[in-house]
Amino acid sequence: MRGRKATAAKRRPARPLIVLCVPSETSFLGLVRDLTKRMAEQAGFEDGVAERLALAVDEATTNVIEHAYGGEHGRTVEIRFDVRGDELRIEVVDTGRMVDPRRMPDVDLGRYVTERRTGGLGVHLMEKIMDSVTFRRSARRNVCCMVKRRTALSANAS
Amino acid sequence: MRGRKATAAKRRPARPLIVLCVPSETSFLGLVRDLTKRMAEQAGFEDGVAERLALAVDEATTNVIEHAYGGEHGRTVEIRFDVRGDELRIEVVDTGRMVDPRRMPDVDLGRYVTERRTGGLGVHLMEKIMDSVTFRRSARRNVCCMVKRRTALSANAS
Amino acid sequence: MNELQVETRHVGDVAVLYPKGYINAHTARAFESEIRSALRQERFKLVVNAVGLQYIASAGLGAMMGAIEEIREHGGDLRLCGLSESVLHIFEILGFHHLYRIFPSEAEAVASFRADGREDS
Amino acid sequence: MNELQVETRHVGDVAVLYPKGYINAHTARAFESEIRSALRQERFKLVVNAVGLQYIASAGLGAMMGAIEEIREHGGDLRLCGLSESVLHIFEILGFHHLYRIFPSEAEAVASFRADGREDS
Ligand SMILES: Nc1ncnc2c1ncn2[C@@H]1O[C@H](COP(=O)(O)OP(=O)(O)O)[C@@H](O)[C@H]1O
Ligand SMILES: Nc1ncnc2c1ncn2[C@@H]1O[C@H](COP(=O)(O)OP(=O)(O)O)[C@@H](O)[C@H]1O
Repeated sequence: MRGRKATAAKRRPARPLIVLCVPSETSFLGLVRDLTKRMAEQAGFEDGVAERLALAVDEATTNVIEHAYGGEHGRTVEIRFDVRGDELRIEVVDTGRMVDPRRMPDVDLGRYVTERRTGGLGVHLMEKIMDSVTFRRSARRNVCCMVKRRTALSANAS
Repeated sequence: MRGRKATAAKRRPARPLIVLCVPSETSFLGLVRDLTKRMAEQAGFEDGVAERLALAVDEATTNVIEHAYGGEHGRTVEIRFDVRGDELRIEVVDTGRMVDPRRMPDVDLGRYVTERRTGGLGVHLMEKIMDSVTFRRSARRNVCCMVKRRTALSANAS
Repeated sequence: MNELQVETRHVGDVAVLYPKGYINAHTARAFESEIRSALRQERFKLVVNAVGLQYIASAGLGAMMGAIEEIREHGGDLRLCGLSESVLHIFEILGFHHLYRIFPSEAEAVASFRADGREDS
Repeated sequence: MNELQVETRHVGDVAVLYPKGYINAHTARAFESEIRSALRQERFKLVVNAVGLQYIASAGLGAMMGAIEEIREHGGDLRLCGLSESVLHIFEILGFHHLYRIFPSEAEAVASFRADGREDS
């Protein structure tokens, strides 16, 4: 039962804590949301914050389904939860189209009303809710990394 | 964005539907249970059955943590949910000690009382709840496969 | 699984929508089509009574944004009531409480349209 | 996270345990130690009022099995009440309703010990 050193070393960090894979179908968004809320509560976030974290992950997953996979079913969305100290790090990972950062919108609510836009709210919400939201491409996968700290300050901020 | 044939072929079955990985710690059993219940409901099982399916998965996960990993933290338990028609197939997978089928108990409630045993109930419950429970070893992993059909008959059976 | 049911009740010339469940990218279409069906009936005074709404994601907010122009061009409005604390919080995060009038109760939301009427006459 | 809290209340010489939350391999120890603490106080007439119990896994049932011998040797018993339909179902699946007396209400469970007393005297 003794692993090689590399295995043992790999095992040490025991990260990410929790991984959930679901098919790229919006019918699983509810489940993703419920698990995220549960995770956030278990990680010590208060109810309201857990609720919003679940929304942010819902939005990120929706974007993967709609944009990265262009609505194609049967692809996989992977969601990784990692608690480090008082920081919850959630990564939403896909193997679809690369995110074009220039298409990531910069929401201006004034413009929103005058232009009567119906999109562009998801990323804006994610950024409002989380302490940080970053997108990266690695090993042909898109990773949307969202971090939230469990402090009085960040509780106010969201 | 065009995969090689092998990839496309692999992608077709889109199975298992949902995968959840958690560390080998009993503190995650509640989360496993909640997700299982949610999954079972989404797969069309009625509330009471979903509740019992969640218990069966709780028991299987507990056994992996306690027996296959001998209580060691930081290992991974993988739970795979797969809906095929009206059949829900749940696999609980670990990379720990091989299951010794001879140690799998054959519960006899009479003996249970006279011998005052406190263990051996988990596998018995799993078998009572599911339509089938099988253990197999493949690629250095232990797979506990539990199947439940969504029929009036099986609803009675559990 | 209670995903989303939307019922509409008419209170005078005001259509009150009751979304029950949650509105996300999976269910937003059902919400949108209930709004659309009010507009097809030329009902432009809408109240969304969110008392049965567990949560709303951006897809649901987009559905409202997509209809508000047409509604207001016809002299109507879409107003809200019964928002849970967490749904209200989302509206506030987005500044949507500046775009939509939000009332504590359905009675107040419905009455607000009558008040509009009086101002007009 | 409401995992498990167990309170004990004394009704005459009967100790009534109130597990609130769920009992699985993670929380069974807290349940077991509450039973143990009653036994240490030489209280052998126990009622588990499961009205706040969301669910129980085999680890929790094992905790009961592990104490029942000692309890009965001391002329006591462990009885249950307030089981939800789904918890009762688990007891029935395992045949535990033959091992434990289950009552609809706490009053009946507590009174059952008095009845025992009368039979003894
Ligand atoms: N995961 C993603 N992959 C590719 N493009 C994305 C992704 N997420 C967002 N985008 C781009 O950013 C835009 C804004 O996204 P969002 O704020 O969620 O609004 P919406 O999805 O309603 O358009 C999208 O229209 C899309 O072009
Ligand atoms: N996943 C597993 N890996 C190895 N051994 C197992 C596993 N599951 C069960 N066993 C063996 O079967 C026995 C009975 O398991 P169970 O019915 O769950 O009762 P308990 O775990 O309370 O002993 C265990 O004591 C163990 O020896």
